[in-house]
Amino acid sequence: MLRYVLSRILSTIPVLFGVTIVVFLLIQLIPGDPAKSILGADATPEAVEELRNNMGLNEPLIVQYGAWLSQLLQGDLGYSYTLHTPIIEELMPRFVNSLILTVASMLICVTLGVILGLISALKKGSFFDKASMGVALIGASMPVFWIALMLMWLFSIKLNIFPVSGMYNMRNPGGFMDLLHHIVLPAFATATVSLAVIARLTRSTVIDILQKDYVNYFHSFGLSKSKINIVHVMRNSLPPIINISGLQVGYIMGGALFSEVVFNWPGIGQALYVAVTSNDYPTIQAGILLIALTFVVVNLVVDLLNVWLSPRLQDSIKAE
Amino acid sequence: MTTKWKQSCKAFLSDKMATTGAIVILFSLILAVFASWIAPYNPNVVAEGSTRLMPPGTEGHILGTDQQGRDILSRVIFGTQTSLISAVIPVIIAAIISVVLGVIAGYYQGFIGNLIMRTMDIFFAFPAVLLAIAIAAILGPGLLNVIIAMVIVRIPYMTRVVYTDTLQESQKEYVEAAKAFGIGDIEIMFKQILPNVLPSLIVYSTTLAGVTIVTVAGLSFIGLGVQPPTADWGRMASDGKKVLMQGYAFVTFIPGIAILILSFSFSMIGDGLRNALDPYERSKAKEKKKISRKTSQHIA
Amino acid sequence: MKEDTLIEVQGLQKVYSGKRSLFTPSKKVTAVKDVSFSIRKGETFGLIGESGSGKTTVGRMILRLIEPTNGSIIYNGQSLRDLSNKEMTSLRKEIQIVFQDSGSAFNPRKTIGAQIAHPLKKFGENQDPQFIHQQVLKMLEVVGLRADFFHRYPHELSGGQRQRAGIARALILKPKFLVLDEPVAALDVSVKAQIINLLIDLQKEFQLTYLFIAHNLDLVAYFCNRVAVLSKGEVIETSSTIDLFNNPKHEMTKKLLSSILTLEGDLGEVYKKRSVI
Amino acid sequence: MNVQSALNTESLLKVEGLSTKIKTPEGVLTVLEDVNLTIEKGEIMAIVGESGSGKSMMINSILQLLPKTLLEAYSGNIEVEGENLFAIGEKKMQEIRGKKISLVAQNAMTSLDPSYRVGKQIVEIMLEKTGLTKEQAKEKALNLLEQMGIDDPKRIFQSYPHQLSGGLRQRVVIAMSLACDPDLIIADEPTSALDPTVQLQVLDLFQTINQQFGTAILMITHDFGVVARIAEKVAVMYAGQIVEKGETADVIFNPTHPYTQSLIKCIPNLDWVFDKGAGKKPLWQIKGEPPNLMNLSQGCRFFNRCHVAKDICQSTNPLLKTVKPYRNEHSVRCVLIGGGNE
Repeated sequence: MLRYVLSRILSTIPVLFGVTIVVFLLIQLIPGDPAKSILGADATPEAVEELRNNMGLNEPLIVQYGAWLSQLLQGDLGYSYTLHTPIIEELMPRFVNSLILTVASMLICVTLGVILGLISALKKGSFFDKASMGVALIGASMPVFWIALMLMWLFSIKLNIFPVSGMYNMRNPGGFMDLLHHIVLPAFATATVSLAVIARLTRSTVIDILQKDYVNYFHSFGLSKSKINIVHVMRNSLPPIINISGLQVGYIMGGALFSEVVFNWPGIGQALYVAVTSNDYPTIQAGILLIALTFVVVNLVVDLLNVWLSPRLQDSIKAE
Repeated sequence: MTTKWKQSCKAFLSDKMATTGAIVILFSLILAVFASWIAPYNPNVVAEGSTRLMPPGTEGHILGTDQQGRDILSRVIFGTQTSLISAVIPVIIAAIISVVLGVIAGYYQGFIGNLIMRTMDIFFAFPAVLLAIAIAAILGPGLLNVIIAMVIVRIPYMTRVVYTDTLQESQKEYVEAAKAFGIGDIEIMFKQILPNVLPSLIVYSTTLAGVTIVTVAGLSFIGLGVQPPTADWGRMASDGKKVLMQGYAFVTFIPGIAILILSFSFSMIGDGLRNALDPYERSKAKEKKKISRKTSQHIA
Repeated sequence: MKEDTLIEVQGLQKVYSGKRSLFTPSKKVTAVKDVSFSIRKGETFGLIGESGSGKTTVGRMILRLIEPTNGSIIYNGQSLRDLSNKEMTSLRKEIQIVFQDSGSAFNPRKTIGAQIAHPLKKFGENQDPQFIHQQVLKMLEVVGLRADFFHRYPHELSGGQRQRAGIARALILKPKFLVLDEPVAALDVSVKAQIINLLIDLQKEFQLTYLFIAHNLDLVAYFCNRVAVLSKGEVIETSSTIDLFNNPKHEMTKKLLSSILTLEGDLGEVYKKRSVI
Repeated sequence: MNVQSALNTESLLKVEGLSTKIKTPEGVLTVLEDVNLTIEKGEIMAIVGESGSGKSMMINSILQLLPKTLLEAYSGNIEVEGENLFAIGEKKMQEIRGKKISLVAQNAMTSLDPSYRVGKQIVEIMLEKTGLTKEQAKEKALNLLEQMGIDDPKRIFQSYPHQLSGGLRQRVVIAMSLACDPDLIIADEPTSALDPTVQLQVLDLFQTINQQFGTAILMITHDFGVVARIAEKVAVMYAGQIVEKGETADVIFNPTHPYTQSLIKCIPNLDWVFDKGAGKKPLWQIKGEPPNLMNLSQGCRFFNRCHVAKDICQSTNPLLKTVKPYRNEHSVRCVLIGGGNE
């Protein structure tokens, strides 16, 4: 088993490698001369040439990549064009803040989504089922930034229940409760779409399992329905639900960008937004890379969890 | 084919939600094409006699005016153009590319299949919205660049759908029967297998079109995509943010609802199509679940 | 090679290489270890074995739907494995296969008629659409299907009808040799008999040679002239049906024989009684 | 018939005039019509039929497992030891399931939960249905597995379903069906997915269970070979009706209904391999296919495929009638037999 975990970890290396290539190539997409576009239209040719040399743009692509990668491996994400500070220093604290938001959103969408989907599946065809699936479909059709703005308008401006922005109270930064107070709206805004997706897929998974031969077979023994639902249906629905939830982490990390911007949450998404509006390409590059790396790790964990939950998968691994 | 097609049509039309969705899309298509005739005002210019932030229900401006005093209804009508274009075009282009990649990967498997699918895996490591933002940001603002970004971002998802279906179809005996007659690979792939793969791709594409509207709105929010003053729902909603603080929610609310309705309609059509395809398709969907451990329904 | 031999299989082997991981070398799975037999013109040759014995793989290898790892297949004096793809394609008219009906033997999106006509359109000499249509209708009649089945879709047919259509498709190019891969295993008893009778009639009418793949012996005993028993990828016994039943040599064959259930008890007992007499 | 059941006047299972209607998208479908059968304690009975004959619906009706969304209505009576199942209510019915009547699933692979060890699944049933403690249940499960002819019950107990071979899985499912000492087990084609050699072993196991535990068995199959091997009584079903029933030997060697006759003649005759003079006889075949239950016409349901059909068969609905002069009860649903309906 340990051997499998190790080999599974090692197997992410090609993916990680590919990720760095994609991220590196992103910069090559910049139309025209990046040095020129950084310095602006009225830069002297000498200045442009100097910057090109500094940026290593005159080297062959593969050399540029090698240099970039070796810097990367040393934890050097480069310098921000606009802030002129090492990007890693700017992004790391923000990364933690984003993780807090992501975890909070995941908690919301997984618990509510699974509960909603489960009840809908068990009461398939009922009013509750139709209503909640209708709402879920609507929930999945809204842009995150718009949900964030509407939540903000309703709960912060109109009802004044939750703060408009930030992570802590500016004047009187409190502890955990203060954070909780600030995180509710951005977390819900980020979670809505994933909640809808998880609810829908949980429902279809559970309906699927409910029709399995073994569920019917246990019913034929006159065992109690609720017990069968818990012991057999829920247990076997778990792996697909974990899969779906794992994939939603990616969506949440993407959506977090929008609620971070709307609610002024000092996370990595907000930094990305600033970078996009100011053409700060190295920061965009670094931000995307950081998030992709996190997502790769999440997928790895989800895969390992699945193996842990499935006796059959474990055996097929042992057999290999 | 005709009887089958009729049956599916009948099933689709008996689904009220799906039919409503189709009508909404048709309606918005008409709005988009005839926007200049239908819209009461020029969307980009402040009409004579209007003031800024007139509330919905004001005479002459049923949906009110925005922070600059432009008629919101006219802007919403013109906004259908960019929304439909940015929803449908990238999905169609991505679908065409994905069909080729997915069918080849699923049919040949082996080295070619691995190469294609492992490359796709790399793209799965990026949250789709973020990758789209990065690509669009680096290419620069503009509708064309958003479309390019969306095509790149959608290909891995659609390819995986085509791939799993093709993989499964190519193990079926009718494919072996064709091989036993010595029928060529190209013909088997695109004449025998493709018709069986296409329905689920069409369903998926329809749903993805709805998702793409939402994603593109997000790009507009960041300032990528269509540039002002062209009317664009995402941009309208995000520009309303400034006056939202002052309590004028409708400037943001109305275009958001437009996005919601259009995106929701695509999802409804997608759901309707899925159910309209015969039971054979549904049982196929079940099998597919067994094959691909990761559901491809991940939307982003 | 004897003169009346149509097909001869020598030392056929199929090894699948398993998945390789970083720490373990790839594991090889041998599906077919060593299979040799020869089939005479006009006979029905049975290939029987339990699940996992490799019988289906052998059938597929003869048609080169699966490429063998080792061994030779000689058809009418030609080594199939040495043929170019083009030569093989022209030979495919003579060698065809009927699948176990699982509902997937036909493309669900095309009519039965179109699918039977497909090989004719592709490889037939006469490309006149009218002629092709007539040929398909004739073939439908031969297998006992009404002409209106031409325009039906596979899912509109019952299992037995689909199997008839499958036979029609296999016969449309007038082959000489048919691989029958458990053609009746999925069918009901009453329909099973119809299909076997049809196959017997067709064999006489078109001078066909059959390789009949099955997992149980009762139909084989009725249908085949000679039988090879396959176990774990190897042929353990080959003989005429009569000899096999009266004088089984291998333990596995004996076991398979006694597993046939007849109305008078299992065949093992019936057989014992007979041998006492 | 054994002595015990002769003393007890009440039959273990008595099905009288049972009709089952289900809802389908195309309308209401009568999947079972006027089914009568009786199983005495300790008896082995077989139901023979092709796909679509209503065999599986028999099980669902007896155990009342049809979901409400599918079931239109039952009519007739099902009695278990004199108690009418349609009158006792769901709570008592739950008592009967598993404890009085249990099921041996057709496909053992899909009928065991892949996420739990098989031992745990057997114990789970015992814990809920009987008063056994966990230890007692475990011991009993191990015993059962051993009695199923499993050499290494401890290892099997600890295995997951996918780790077992088809034959072993089927034995586990049979052990499961015996978990609460039922009086009757219904086996739904328990051997059709198995290799022939394993099939024989499993059939023998059923016989052993019947002899050792006195459990009655209702065996559902499509294979007369299986019937001949283990059943004392047999009922032949066609298109939702019982067309012939009686003692196995009577039905097999003196089949009376044309359908039964045909089914038996369809089994390939192997005389030619043993008796060189015999020669191959052509295989008997039944023309056509079973009728669509959705649009049945009047008269005998086998009419279109029957080799002895007469005009009267098309117009008259045959009833199940006792035929003489058999020594045991033997009844047939055919107008042409036993004087007809005239």
